[in-house]
Amino acid sequence: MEQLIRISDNIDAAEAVAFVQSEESGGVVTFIGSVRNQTKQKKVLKLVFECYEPMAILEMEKIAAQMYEKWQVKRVAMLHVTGEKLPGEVVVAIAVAAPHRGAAFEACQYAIDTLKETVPIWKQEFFEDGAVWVAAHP
Amino acid sequence: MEQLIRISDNIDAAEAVAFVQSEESGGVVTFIGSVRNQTKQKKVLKLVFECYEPMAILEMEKIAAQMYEKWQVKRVAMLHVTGEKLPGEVVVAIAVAAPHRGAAFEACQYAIDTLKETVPIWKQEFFEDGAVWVAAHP
Amino acid sequence: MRVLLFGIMKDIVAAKTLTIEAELPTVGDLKHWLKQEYPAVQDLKAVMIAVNKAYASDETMLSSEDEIAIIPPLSGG
Amino acid sequence: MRVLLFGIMKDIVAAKTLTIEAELPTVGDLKHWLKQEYPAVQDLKAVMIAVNKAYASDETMLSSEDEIAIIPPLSGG
Repeated sequence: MEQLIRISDNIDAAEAVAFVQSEESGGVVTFIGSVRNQTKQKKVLKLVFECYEPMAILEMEKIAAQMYEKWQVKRVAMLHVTGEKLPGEVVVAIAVAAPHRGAAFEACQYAIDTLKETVPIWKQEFFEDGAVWVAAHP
Repeated sequence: MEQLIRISDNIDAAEAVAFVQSEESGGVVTFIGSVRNQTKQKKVLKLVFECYEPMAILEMEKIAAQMYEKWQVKRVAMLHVTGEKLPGEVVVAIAVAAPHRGAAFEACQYAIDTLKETVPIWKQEFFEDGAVWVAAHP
Repeated sequence: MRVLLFGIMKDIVAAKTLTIEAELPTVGDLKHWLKQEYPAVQDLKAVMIAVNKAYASDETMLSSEDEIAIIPPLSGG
Repeated sequence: MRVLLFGIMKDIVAAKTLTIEAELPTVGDLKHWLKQEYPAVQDLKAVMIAVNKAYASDETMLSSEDEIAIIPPLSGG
């Protein structure tokens, strides 16, 4: 399996798509997450992402390995930002190429669901009246 | 719902993604299909797509309406090529933005599955020793 | 009655459109006629008829003003 | 023992790393100690400990050579 896994200040979803596209595989499924301009009706000014980078990379590699195991995925690109992001900016891009498109859809959804559960990245949401670490409290 | 539905000689998957991205919706799921360089071990030289365009557009609009009904999709882009395409070239791009990412994944998969079943488009595969209309015979 | 042809149907008929003189009141009659006149149609996985840009059932009545198209098995995407 | 802090844990401790003098043989002991010293940790949805860049169970033994990190609830993606 070919994989591109990276955490950086800026990511380009087109790079993720281009990495997994090939003449051998006909279908690519992509998930692109970006900053929403509001949360529960409250205007969001920006997000600040922080990560435990060496462990985050290892956890992303585990996800890619599981995608290969379970869905025979051929190529995966998983990009995540760190640092400050404004509404509309891309924060995560996952692109998957697999021999069957059903497998590509399942594997891509598994990747984003699992990334949110296991990859050590945190985001702080900034509102006009303060900031909160997302999902920190029940 | 905002929708971009088009059949043309060249399509750009990035245009589909850009159309559905907005500051209101956090997640975009995309399916990009491209020409494979082989079918059952046989080298593919090119594909030629033909379509019954006015009906194809109506059928694609029906799919978009169903996505809106079933998954509360907010924005959809559905682009398909016509004419001659070489291995590696993009032939279909479907991008979906929905309030929940599970809905976006389901709606995008529904769209490509249904497009293949109902939209009047045909492709002819050209090999070194001849050409066939794909899926014409049992 | 004039019908539009696409994909493999253009190869079978060796034309882009087909003008039919026979009296074919319904979609089912048109399908039956096609299979008689062009036996290669029987080898196709399926053949559908679109009337005015929508799939039509065998019972649908045909009129000379309708836009009629023969839809061989699809392979888009 | 020195532990790395991230996200809300940096705010709670008001530092990026924490040096602990207490004897804490296991991950479970470290979690218990954290909740005693920093009651705000009890209000978090969950707190996990990573040892050498992998999630560790409460029974995992800690040594001074380990890279230890406190992992508050995640919110990537």
